[in-house]
Amino acid sequence: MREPLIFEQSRAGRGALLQAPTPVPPSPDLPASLLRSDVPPLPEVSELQVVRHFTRLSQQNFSIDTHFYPLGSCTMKYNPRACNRLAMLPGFLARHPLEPEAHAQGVLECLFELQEWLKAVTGMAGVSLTPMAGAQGEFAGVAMIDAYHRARGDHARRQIIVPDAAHGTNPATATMCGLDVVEIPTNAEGDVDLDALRAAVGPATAGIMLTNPSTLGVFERRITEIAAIVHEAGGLLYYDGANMNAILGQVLPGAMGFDVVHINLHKTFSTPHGGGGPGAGIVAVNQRLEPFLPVPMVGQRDGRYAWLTERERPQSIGRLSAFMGNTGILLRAWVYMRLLGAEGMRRVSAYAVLNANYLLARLRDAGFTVAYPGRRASHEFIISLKDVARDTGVTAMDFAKALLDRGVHAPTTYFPLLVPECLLIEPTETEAQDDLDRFVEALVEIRALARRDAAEVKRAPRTTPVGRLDDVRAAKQLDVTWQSRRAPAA
Amino acid sequence: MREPLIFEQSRAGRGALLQAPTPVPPSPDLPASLLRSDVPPLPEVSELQVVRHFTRLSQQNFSIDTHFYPLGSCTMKYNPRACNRLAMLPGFLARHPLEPEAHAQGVLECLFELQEWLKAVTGMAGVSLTPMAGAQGEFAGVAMIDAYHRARGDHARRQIIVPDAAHGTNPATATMCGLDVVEIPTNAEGDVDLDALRAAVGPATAGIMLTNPSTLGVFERRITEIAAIVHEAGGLLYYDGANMNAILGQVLPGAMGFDVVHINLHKTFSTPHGGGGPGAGIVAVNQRLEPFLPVPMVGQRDGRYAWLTERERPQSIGRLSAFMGNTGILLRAWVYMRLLGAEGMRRVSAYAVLNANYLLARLRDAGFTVAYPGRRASHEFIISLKDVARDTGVTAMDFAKALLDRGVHAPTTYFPLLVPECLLIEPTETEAQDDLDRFVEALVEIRALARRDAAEVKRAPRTTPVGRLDDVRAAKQLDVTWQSRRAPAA
Amino acid sequence: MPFIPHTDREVAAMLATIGAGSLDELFDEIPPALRNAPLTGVPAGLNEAGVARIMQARAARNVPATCFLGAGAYDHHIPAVVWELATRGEFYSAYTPYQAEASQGTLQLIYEYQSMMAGLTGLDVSNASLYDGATAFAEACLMAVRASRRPGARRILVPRYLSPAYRRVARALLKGQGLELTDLPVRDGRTDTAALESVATDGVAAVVVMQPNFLGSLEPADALTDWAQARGALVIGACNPTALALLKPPGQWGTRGADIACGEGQPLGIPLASGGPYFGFLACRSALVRQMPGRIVGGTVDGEGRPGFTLTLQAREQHIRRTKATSNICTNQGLMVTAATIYLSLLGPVGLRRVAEACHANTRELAATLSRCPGVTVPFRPFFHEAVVQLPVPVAPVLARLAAGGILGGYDLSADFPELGHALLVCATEQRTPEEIAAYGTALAAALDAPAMAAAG
Amino acid sequence: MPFIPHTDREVAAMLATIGAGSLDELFDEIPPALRNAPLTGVPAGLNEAGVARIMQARAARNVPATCFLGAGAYDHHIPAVVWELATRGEFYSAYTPYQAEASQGTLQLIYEYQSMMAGLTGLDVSNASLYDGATAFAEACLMAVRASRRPGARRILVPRYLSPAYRRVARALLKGQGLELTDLPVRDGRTDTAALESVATDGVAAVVVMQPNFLGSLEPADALTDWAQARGALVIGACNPTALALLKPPGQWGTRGADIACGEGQPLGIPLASGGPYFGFLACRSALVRQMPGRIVGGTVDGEGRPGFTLTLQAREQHIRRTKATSNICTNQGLMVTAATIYLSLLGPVGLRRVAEACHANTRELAATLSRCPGVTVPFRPFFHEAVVQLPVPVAPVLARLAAGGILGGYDLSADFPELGHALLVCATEQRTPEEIAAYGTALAAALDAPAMAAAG
Ligand SMILES: Cc1ncc(COP(=O)(O)O)c(C=O)c1O
Ligand SMILES: Cc1ncc(COP(=O)(O)O)c(C=O)c1O
Repeated sequence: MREPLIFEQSRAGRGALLQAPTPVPPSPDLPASLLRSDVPPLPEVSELQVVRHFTRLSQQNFSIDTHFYPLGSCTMKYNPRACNRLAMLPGFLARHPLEPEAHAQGVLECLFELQEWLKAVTGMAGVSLTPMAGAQGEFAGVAMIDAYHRARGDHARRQIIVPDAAHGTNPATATMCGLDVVEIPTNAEGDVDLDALRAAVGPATAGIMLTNPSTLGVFERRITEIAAIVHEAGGLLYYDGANMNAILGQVLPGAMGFDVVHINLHKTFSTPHGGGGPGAGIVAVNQRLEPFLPVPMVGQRDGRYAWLTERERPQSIGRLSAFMGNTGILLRAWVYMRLLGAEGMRRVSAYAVLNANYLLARLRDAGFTVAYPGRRASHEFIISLKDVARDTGVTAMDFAKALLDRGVHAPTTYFPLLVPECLLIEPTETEAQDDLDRFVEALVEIRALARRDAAEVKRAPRTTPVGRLDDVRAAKQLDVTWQSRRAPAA
Repeated sequence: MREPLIFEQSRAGRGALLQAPTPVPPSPDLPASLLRSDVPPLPEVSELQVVRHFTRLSQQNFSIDTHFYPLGSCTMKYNPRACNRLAMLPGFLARHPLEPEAHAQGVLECLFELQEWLKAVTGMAGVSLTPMAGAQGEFAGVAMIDAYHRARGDHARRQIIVPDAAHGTNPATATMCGLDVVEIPTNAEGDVDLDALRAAVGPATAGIMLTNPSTLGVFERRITEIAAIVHEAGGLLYYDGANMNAILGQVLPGAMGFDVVHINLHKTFSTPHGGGGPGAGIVAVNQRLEPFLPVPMVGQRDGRYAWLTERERPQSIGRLSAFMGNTGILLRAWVYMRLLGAEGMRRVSAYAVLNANYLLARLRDAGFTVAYPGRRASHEFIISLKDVARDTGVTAMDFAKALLDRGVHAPTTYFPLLVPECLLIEPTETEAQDDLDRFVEALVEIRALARRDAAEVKRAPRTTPVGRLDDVRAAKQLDVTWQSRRAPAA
Repeated sequence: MPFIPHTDREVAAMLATIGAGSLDELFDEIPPALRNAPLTGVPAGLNEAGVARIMQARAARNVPATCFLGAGAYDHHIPAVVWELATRGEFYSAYTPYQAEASQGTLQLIYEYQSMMAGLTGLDVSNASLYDGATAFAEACLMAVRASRRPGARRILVPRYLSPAYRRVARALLKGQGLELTDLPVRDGRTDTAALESVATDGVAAVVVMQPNFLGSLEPADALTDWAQARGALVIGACNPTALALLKPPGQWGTRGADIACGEGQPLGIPLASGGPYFGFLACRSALVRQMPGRIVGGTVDGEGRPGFTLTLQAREQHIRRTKATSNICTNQGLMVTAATIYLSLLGPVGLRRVAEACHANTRELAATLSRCPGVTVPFRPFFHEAVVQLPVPVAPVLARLAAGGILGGYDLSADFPELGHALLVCATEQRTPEEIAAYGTALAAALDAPAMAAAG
Repeated sequence: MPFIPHTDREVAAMLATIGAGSLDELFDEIPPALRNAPLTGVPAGLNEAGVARIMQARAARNVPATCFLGAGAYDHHIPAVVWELATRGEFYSAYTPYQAEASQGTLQLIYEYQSMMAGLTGLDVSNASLYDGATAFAEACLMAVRASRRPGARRILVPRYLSPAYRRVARALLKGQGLELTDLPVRDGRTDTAALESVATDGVAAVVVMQPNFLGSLEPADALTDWAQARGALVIGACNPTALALLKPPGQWGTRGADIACGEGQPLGIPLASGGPYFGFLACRSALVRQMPGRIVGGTVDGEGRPGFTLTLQAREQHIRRTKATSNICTNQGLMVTAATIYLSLLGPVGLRRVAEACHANTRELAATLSRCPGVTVPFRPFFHEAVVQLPVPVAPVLARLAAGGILGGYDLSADFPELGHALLVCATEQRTPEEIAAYGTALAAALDAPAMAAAG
């Protein structure tokens, strides 16, 4: 049953007015010219209607709490409810961000400890927690690299090297920082092409953005050599830690030669993704970049925890958020890390990698084409459906939709862009063998159906609230507000 | 998709051990003869499996938060989330029931105020909050009536009069109290047959149990006469307040002549029903019965709130629960009453009655047979589908199941027992006109389908996780535990 | 209007459909003389923000103290998952699952609960809950009387150290049907098997074994069970559910096992919450299932053979059997059962056993700590997670001093069991830390050192 | 193992399938020299009960005080419904809705959110959120530069009383692309329209109007909009969303309305929570939609013509457009948008307006109360729900004294705006009671009476 828009349920004069304060007389202070004359088009509904509407809407989602969700590069693993519960204790929620430090010691202690733990986990010298997602962490990283060169008077370094397999946020970030992107290719085994890298570096090189394991799901084996090439050319290395779940507690980005790292806490550290966020993209750096970390950070002063701001850190690249980034997400990560401890963190990567390699082996044995067959999977891996697509016309996207009908969220499709008809599959460590086996069965079944009756696969999904949606129409006949439906914009 | 039993997901050695304390060495104090030697058959599952399992199970329920639920006699109205949120503040949850009174003043204040408000709402002199559901409130009421007669040395009064339309808990309660039930009939207009009542009362009469409006959905108009008859015979009147939503703030049970009342807080006062409970069945009495109220109650002593126990109330019928009944449910009712206030309570009944009469009018206009056509509906009313059943073979139960497919929970079916093929319909005040209209349309549509294709109606429900279940088999081939499936009991 | 969706326009239209002139007119069958409900003393409505402010203040009034108090309600860790899931609207705001097809979530959950409780107690079947442990105990007694093969048997033999709350509630609930409780002989804090010979068993329907008993002591359950069954009585085990992961369950007591088990479900993920809502559990052998009060869920199939769940054996219940029902219970404690089922799923057999073992270890540690205070003794062993502590002075003032210092020191036994002297019942669940236990020891020593305290101010 | 479901047996079977001898072997492509991660300083794992104990203690450390502090984050009532629903697992644990058919819940919700924000700001389209108000402001500036018809225009004119946080964040984010912020002239706590003539507008891509501005003062938005647009600049409105229910929205400013609106979403049901997560909103006229950063949800239909929702105009985004994307943003603040959409649905137009009016009335009351203290003045009016209060003495020690007495007295303006003297920014939302406001008055008087205080102790 279609859930009507909340606006369709609205009736003038209806409301949930228990949520509003008692009315006050109009203020003589406010001249009419400053006041709003129309009624903003918010819905007027009862509290029950609100509850029912959003409860029903929620039921239309796939989510970790309801489905296996092997979405590659996204690390969709269990979000412990304790993290949510404890971060939302009334004593945390009621705190104003600008309350005096003396009042905020409990929160500051958590943040300080989190900084320390993240140093250990990255093998770095300094951490700033403020970036609000991976992309902002990337921004901070590249801005620090830029600031570093400038601080040394080296103004020629305007290029960021990015492998072709990189996540879109990497090149987009370089642009935001005002730097130019130089793309280098990946070789047939999934590693960076070292000759191309050697050719690319030079006096204009500000740095390179890498993720390791890469978005191809394999570990960049010659990382030490890469680091040497870039460093020798005077550039710095930025580590996109979105794939940290593969190496947590096994190898330190610092040891690989990186100068700056961001980590998506909303991936590896299991804070929730909330249908699109919020996340936290903390940054960690080695000594070289330490002075440039974004503020605020948390330090200790006179035996108390204290904010470190522009005053204490004059070379900082500055502030990336109005207050201290996504504090509540940081608290969730604190809880998660404290629950796991060092041993638990090592287990995360060990079992994430076990699950990925198991799934890879089973799919390979079932006759699927693995993108990098000679390689170990990291925490994720790629299969290519180009043979099936060629033989039957059933594409990776068709497989994705058919999986939905089998109660599994689709893997990432068509990313990374270099593998045709690809599915990037990341099971994560929190899924049980049974669920992995069911996933294999589902893919095998869909393939069999594709060979038998391709059209039937293309009719998927059928069990979701709507069938396959017309994306082209969505972009062409833009319908992005309820108002526009009622009175189409001129 | 069927959700497997949690036991089917279990694997030996799996677990959510973050929830357990660290293991301790075996105690030398405990002799082996006292210890358990087998492993109890609890599931061994991961935390994610628990979350996913129970989240998925929850989605298989109809509920107020997802569906219109016009279940007569059950008052399924909106359960404000503020009630839940505030009753579950950590500061309330962490309190031991036996903590010293000095520590419990916040809770005691709420309970004391609730007692006072319930006196006002019932028109009674005393209130005890301890009964844990309607049936226990009934028990308390009848036990007090019994205690009253005994206290006066009147040991002959062993009969409780109950109208044939009464809820099953009424006669069952009389039995639990060791009293005998005398059933009296209802007349064609839905009122108690006064002649039968006159014939029934006498020196053996302990009292009468009535609900007004009755379970037939009509107000007992000659209630004052009934009270006089029973009182003159030396009996007392017990009011089953399950239908309080019809008269809240309009008429006081005390004014009608009742001596004792219970109220289902989980109906009228909107505390949730939780898939079967918990509830609260508070009792209110007039002066006559006041000494007999169950303990504990809350009083004031030396400017502080204090528990009143057997010590202060030696004539009490005693304790009905280990501590103070369902305290958390009482706090929810406190919040609800405080939000509504006196005016809000009057609105509850006014709009509950409006919705019922509107639905009645619309269904009557649509040609459905109303059980008591000459009467106003109270907060609920009955339609009889006996004509449709006779003409098409489609029964009230078939209608009930077909409604499920239309996104509406079924009304109460086959209760009260005296109206054939009946649906007892209670919309409550929190539903909007639109939803009532949709319900009418659904019934009309089902009736049309019944006339066209009765078999199709009988195939309902089809959109629920399972189709119509075999109740007979459930009772004959008893399968009440997972263990019994694996190794059927001898 | 709060919680009422009607607009003025809709009200007018609805009244027109009804043919009534006003809302008031809808009440015209109520005799006018009765239509007056002043609701004196009920305050005016207050918005949610205002009510929240009051409740937050009341919840915070007197911060809860460190809890060494048990006596029927226990301070266990409750995993965050439990209530995050149990309060999902689809569980929280559903009714009793009468429409099975629209209630498979609740029904399957109850089936799983029944399986878990049957497994924990070592019996065949469990119902879907009763109000609390005390009422479950009373219902177990009534059930035993109905099931007894002795016609007219109305006597129940109970341990002297039965929970006083169970005893009081049973008294109130059983009086009407003329049931009578008689105490068994005691020695050393538990039932004295040596003295059983002298106990009269005529008219006895059942013998109750409480394991652990109210003092926390472990009863000779095997011997008692065999003794009772040899005399034609049924055996009711009243149990702590946490202990069932560690101790021999009722279904395994003696040669044939107990017939019925009951108890308080609160330890299984239910917050202390000033005493409720909790839930009572009740399990029995399959032969007795038709005497069981309360709801029972059974597995069955739909028309296409798909498995599903439904309420079953409803012919025992009040809405069908009326005066002959096994109980008057209707609404039970469903949401608490939801929480307990989630709790048990999270803990599993290993986790629950660890909880039981940690409680026991902590209470041993506590007993050892407290008995180091001058004049303090711990008379009875073995115990599970509560122990009697005898003080050299009356208990009440000591408890008051401890409470003032932020410690709930335990339950004063002297009113219920004067024969035990200055006796205090203490409990240390898995939640108590070594530091808290040590602090209690220090505080008790100080509280007992009354003259010194008085001198100090 | 915590959160890991594998049994030993399963691990063995899985390794056998892989053909690996151990978990360690799965890392054999990592150069051995690198495989060493001591994680020094990371503590050992702790069970949930233990972690809960620590967090409860930290949450309780220093009970939050009565809040008269705003400065970009506001203490509003949050209905219980908001977070009970927003934290439902299906919202909480879902990813970005890339698979539209499996994400209709989130997608429809965002569509409703976009409709509400477009409606509130009086503009045509809204995105699905940015990180916070400050980053939304920076993105609005970048967007204006991209959309500007002036080639190479990289200057943004901003009010002097722009939020200092917005200014700092914009500086950090815009530096790389060479954008520059220039202050507009001020008078009486707001932009001075009379002095605009002298402002150079060459190379200006946009003019920012902050309504209310950081001091809480109301800006001459109509005049500024007309002035800017007459000079070929785009107009960016930086707004408080609560105020939008009461004040003229950006889309209605001046003759043609502002082009872009942005702001901090926190007031819409998001807890203060020490500063985040909050969310930034961004809306614009439809002509600019292709320059908009962030996700946008659009309506469409499926193969059978049934309406549904999907992410649209993704060609603007980093995963498609890479170096040419409108922003690098990917993860946004989805869950906060969920909460805000529920909040706005509950409040509705009437409720939100009442909140705005009550805030305004309370702040007027507060200003009146505080200005009764000797030497205290309130220089600027009209204001919305924050006001500048000038003290006769330096602000910091006064705030410290108030804080010690449980009052967060406001924001010390003297560092950011030294020209205002001993100036304090105060705020009284709808949550502040008359008693609290009066108590602040009393406390301020006492705090100002420093010598007396010192004498008293
Ligand atoms: C490899 C990689 N890098 C960067 C990002 C960007 O992180 P965020 O979405 O938190 O901005 C992602 C997330 O999708 C990613 O997978
Ligand atoms: C009329 C009537 N009386 C009594 C009861 C019993 O109340 P409870 O279920 O709370 O025991 C009910 C509830 O179903 C009822 O509808």
